[in-house]
Amino acid sequence: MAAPLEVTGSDTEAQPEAVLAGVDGKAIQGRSLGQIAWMRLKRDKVALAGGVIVILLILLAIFGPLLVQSPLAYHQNLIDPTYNRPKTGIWHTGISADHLLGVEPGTGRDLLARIVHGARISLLVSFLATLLSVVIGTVLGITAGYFGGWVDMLISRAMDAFLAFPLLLFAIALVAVIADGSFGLSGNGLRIWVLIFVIGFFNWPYIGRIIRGQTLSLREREFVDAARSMGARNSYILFKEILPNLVAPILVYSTLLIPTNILFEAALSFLGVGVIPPTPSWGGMLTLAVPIYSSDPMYMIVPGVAIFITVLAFNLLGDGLRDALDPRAK
Amino acid sequence: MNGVRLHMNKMRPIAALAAGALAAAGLAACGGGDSGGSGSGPGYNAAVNKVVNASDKKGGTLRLAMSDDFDSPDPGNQYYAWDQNFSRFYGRGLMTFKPAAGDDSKTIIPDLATAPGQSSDGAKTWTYKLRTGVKFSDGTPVTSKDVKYAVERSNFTDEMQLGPKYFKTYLVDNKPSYKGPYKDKSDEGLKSIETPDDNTIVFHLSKPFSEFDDLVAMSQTIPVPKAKDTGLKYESSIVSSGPYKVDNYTRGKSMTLSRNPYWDPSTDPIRKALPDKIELQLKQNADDIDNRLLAGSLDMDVAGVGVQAGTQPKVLTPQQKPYTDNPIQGYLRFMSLNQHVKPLDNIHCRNAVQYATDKVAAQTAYGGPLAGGDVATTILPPTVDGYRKFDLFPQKQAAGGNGLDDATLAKAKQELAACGKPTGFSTKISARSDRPKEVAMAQAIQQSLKKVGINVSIVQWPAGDYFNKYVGVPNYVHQHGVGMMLMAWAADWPTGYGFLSQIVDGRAIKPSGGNNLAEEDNPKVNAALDQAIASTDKATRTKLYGDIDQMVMQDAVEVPLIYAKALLYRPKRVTNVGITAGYGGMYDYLNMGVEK
Amino acid sequence: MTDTTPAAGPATGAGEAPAAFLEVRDLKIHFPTDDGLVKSVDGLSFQLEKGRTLGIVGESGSGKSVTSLGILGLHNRGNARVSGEIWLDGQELVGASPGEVRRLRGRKMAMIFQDPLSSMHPFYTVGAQIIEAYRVHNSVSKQVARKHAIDMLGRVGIPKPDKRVDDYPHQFSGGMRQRAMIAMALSCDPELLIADEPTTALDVTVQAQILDLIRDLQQEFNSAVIMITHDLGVVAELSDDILVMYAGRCAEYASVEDAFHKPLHPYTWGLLGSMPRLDRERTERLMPIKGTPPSLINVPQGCAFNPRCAYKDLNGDKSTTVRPDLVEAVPGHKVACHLPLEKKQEIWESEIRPKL
Amino acid sequence: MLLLISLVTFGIFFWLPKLAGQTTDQLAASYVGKAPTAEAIQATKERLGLDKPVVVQYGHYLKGIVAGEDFKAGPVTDHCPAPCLGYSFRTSQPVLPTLMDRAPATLGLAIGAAIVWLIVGVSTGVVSALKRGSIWDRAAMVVALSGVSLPIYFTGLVSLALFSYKLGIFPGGGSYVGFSQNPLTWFESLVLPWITLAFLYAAMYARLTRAGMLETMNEDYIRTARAKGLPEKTVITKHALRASLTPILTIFGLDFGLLIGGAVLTENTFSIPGLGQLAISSIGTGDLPMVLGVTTLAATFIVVINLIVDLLYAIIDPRVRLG
Repeated sequence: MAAPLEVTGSDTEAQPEAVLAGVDGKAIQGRSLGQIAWMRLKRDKVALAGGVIVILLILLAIFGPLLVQSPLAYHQNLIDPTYNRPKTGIWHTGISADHLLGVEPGTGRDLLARIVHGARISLLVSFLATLLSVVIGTVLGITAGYFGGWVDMLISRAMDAFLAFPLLLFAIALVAVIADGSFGLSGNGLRIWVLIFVIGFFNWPYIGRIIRGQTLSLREREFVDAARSMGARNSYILFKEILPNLVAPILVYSTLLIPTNILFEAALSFLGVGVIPPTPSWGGMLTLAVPIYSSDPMYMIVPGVAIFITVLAFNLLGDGLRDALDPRAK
Repeated sequence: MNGVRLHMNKMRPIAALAAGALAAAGLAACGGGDSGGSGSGPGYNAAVNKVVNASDKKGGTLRLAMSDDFDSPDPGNQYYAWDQNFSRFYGRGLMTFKPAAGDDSKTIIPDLATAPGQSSDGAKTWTYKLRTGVKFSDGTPVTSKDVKYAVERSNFTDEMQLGPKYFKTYLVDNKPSYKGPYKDKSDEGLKSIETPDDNTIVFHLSKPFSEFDDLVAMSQTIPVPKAKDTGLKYESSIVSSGPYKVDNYTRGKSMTLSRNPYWDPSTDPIRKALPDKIELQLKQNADDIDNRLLAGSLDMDVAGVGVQAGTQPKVLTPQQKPYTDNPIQGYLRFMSLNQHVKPLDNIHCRNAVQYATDKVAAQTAYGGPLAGGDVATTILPPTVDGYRKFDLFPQKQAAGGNGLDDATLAKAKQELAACGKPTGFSTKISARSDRPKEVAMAQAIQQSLKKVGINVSIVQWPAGDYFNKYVGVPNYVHQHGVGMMLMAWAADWPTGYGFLSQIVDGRAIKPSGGNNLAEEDNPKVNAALDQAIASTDKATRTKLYGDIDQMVMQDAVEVPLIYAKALLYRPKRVTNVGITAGYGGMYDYLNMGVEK
Repeated sequence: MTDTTPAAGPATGAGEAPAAFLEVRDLKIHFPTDDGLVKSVDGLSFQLEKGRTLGIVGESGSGKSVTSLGILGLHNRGNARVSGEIWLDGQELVGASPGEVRRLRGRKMAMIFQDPLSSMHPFYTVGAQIIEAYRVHNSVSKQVARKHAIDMLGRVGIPKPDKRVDDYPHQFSGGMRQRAMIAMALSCDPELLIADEPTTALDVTVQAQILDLIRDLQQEFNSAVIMITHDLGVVAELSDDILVMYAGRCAEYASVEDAFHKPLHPYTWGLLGSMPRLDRERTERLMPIKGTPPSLINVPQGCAFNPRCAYKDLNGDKSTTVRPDLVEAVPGHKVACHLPLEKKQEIWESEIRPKL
Repeated sequence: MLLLISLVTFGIFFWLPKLAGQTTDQLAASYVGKAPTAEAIQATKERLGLDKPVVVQYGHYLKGIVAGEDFKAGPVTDHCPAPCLGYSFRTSQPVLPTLMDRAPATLGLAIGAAIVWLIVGVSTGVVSALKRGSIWDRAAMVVALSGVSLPIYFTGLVSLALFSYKLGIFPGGGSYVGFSQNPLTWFESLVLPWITLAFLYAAMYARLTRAGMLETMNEDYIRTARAKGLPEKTVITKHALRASLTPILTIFGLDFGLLIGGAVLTENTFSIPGLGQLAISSIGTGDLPMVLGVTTLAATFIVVINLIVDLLYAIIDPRVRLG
């Protein structure tokens, strides 16, 4: 392989200290981006911790409901009727061996069970919403970045407009406007899809912008020129040449979008337009906590901390992935 | 014609907003408190049966607050109990509730009229004489024409939608149909209201109606001068006929009242008009209202639906408890079982639901005995004329207090077997999505019915659309199989007729917006209602109301859940505080004053 | 350019102030990273007198830029480990406080960077940036500094300097921008000027102008100049001496004459071979060095160049085991290679030179 | 842009329900009051214009904005001058004055919070970037990451429980009064909301600023500035900060614009009677003109703020000005 001295402007010049060359030049050549990323990620203990929590959360969401008691069963014998709050447990939380996180005021429903079931909803909605955002964002981002011209103009304008929308208001309004029974669906069967759609649909420009930017720079790269000069069709270039190179940013920003969506879902539930009770949701639990937080603070802490840990774990993992896959994008 | 929209105070997010739709036209009654202060001086429940802190001391500013707003302060366009109570500061209807506490407060006394209505023609014609010398806040004298105009605009125009339409229902209509004073500019207006002179007004009804005095006690007879009527904008330029005039009303913010110089105490024997000024802050945070009440920087929460859940422990301390009252509010929270939704068309299936619905669980879900209310077994609440205590479907709690006992559940299962559904059935239960406590109650019922195999799924709609688009539309209910519907009801006046006529009369079933959700259409019930309202003898009426209650319960179409109660707080500084049954168990605002 | 007196080797012992204007002794700049210790500069020594120009040549990542930044104290202080000595006009810089070094920067020593567009602040006018540089070291009024800036712009050949002084960098062409950069560097009459690839980012036609300018200005100011480049042509044009760097070390040090006509290090031969020459047949024009530059974390054992060297086998296993010292093979001509001098001269004459 | 947003908003509220299968009768039934007879529904439909096709309704809405609108209040007719955003379906109040009445609360909240978060967030980010890897940096970034991971209403509730109920330092939720009413109470009532809101954004901005600073500190022109012998302080404040703050300005414009269109969650948690609360309550009661008004106003704010940001950008970055 030739090593012309004129290597100006290429990546190695920008990284003079040869960090990119890795521990030893030979071994690194055989490594894929994924392996390099994994190697870096392994060293990032904090991100790993985030990753472990994320995996645990996913397992919890999938299998947890099988292990805990019913989130709907009432235990009103635990409730003090005068104050309408749990009789027992420290600070009237109802914490006991049967109810590790205490029980809900008024109903005596088990909080652990509600948290675990809430995780399922929260993760389901945020994952699918993220998937939707990623699909829309990637398709439109690539299209805009690759074809440029008026297509780019149009899509970019649309992205700007979306970013200028008061999203939360729109989301609430949309959920509220779609009456139960619309589209032949009702109850949570409708609501969950509406939530996924609303959250996913409004967040695509975040992915779209990044993908567009990446595509713009990829489009100018040699291998694309090479493919184009060999007469490859656009679809081939898009899917075989450009898309694989976008996997890293897509992965990173999906991971970072998930916690945003978890917060979004929780906010909607908090405002009363999330999943429909009695199905438990974290945001919905906080709503119920609002009027009684001064007399029963624990009831506010439990779902709040659940949201916090989940979002934090995803953020840690996302940050770690970004650092690992794209060290310069700090 | 109405739809009692209950108070939904204790909620926030999306709900609180929707508070728009509430309230209680409850002219229900009678302070049914527990202990009641038999001694003098305040104490827990002291104001339930007695006006405490009685005083004639004038002066000062009465500082009021409210977590919501008026539906409208316009007396012709309002329905909530609290604003009917409140609007008497600046308006005088023909009759009103006696400013008192306990049973006495259900008494209807003349206000603008000199005496109760004179009925003739078998209670189909009602004549009132007006007091002389009553003036509007602009100095013009009040005449019977102003009362007639007020009734016309409130009941017959498209613009005024928020109040009840009883007058339109009972008054004889013109031919062709009267379109209201905004469209029909004729001098004559509605022919069935006659004003032979400025001090006489005569109402002609299409059928006998013995409780017409209760009807004219509503704010809709508060006179409105035609020349000053600005329709929907009148709410911000109300012309007062009471002791106070409205200086300023800003929607969502505040209303301030000061003395009406044209109010003549000699024409008004019932009002003390103590404070010099009345300030009402609107759309205040509910928790903050409580805190200010406790701190003494606020005199009254005019919503009258009790303190917030978070405040409850604070006012139940030994120091504060003597300043609280826990009256029955005249509402019944209940569940209607629709007779056309299978398998609830079978009375045994309905009976099974009656037994298996854990009312204690529902009570706890709604806030417990203090903030929720007492477990109910009848349709009429104890504060309404005609109430008779009985329980056709007695139930017992299991030892340990978590659900019904086996005997009760066994009875439910027996009824299920009789219904041909020994293993249970499935249906839907509806609740108002913006009323978290109602939703919580639906969940509690869902849980208790599950124990006998009745699986219900919860459906929710916003309160604003509940009756107009969903449960009040029989077609919708049948098509979607909504067998059980949660609602709450208070009488528009505290008698059996005021309570029952909209919810159990077969003729009250409407294509939409109805309140007879069970579609109860029992000929005997219908006949008894007609007989009662035509009877001029109060005792006869009262007995009939109790009979009707029992008949409907035998049909098992309504599951009474709780007689609503509220934990109210009365600050020390406020004088003349008593619970009025006339406005659904809240404090009577008419003669409130403040100690300096 | 015919003065071949080499300024090689420390004339005085360690720790003592040298006679030379600039003397670098056994300079080491290492960066610990997650992947290992990066030895960017690993034992570099050289001298430079005022009025003379030293060309430092090497591939990307050979440590030449780090050397220059190290002299100015601009290396990443947070994580760099620096040892050795740098003497500038009798003052030692490695051990000096950052403040002291800062005061020397811009005044006594200045630097011209490779890419004038990214090296000038996009938000400030060219004039403002020159004025700023001048006023840091000279307590003069803004007006005076501005006059000086205009004057400097004029001297580096920017037409209508009184107007252009208020323009922003992006309004300049590439060549003009580099002139402005030079004006900024020279605004305080620095005695040492380091030019890091000053012409790489420029059009070929402009390159020559800039080089002429640097040369003229050097004569005018009598500065010492270090010219860092990978372009041997630039070095040939401008330098008195040449230092060839490889893997953070000096591979060969010689006068321009010797370096071009009698180079002794196989790496230097490779560099010469990679220079395109129009006077050759197309196929012979380039003789690139095979392989890639070594990782600075794992520098090959023995001679760092051995994996790419065609002649390493001539030394038995010495090239792969023992690191060659930099020795003065010929007076004024140092080289770090195990090959015997005669062998090197022979190979150069017989194998390399004919192909160039 | 505004037209697009108003079109989309209008579509969502007036067209989507129809798409979802609601008839105009059903729509009108929401606003008919307590006596939904067929004739009352018909009258309501006509009064609110719901009987007309959505396009016509939209045209009417635009006409109101451009030329004003008349409103029949019964015996009198009210005129709402341009720009008229219509009348509430629920309270019959003109929309724009209601919005203007609510805007100061939101504005006060947003501006105060923005000041706090810019100062705290940016300075934290700068110090973190300069002391990269230090204990301070790590601690700050842990706090910042926590900040962006906490739901704002939860932070709000915790701070209320702690500082208001437990410690009694600040007034509780719902104590908001207008600035003109009592500046001191106004200030006190907003301290917690400011801190809560600023905590989230300060965390975001600390992360952004740090990243921006780190990137800028690697720029060639920073090296140049140092090579000139500038003191480090000058290098940071004059050269690095200014450059790294410009992209943050763009984001700030967007965030601030969104916020003054209604800090929904914060206003709700602290019961501040701002636009966000109005929007939520209007959505709950199906008061479409009011919802439409808030979103239109919010979008207008965003567009205006972004315009200002673009102008500022041109002032800060000469490349934009001339290119």
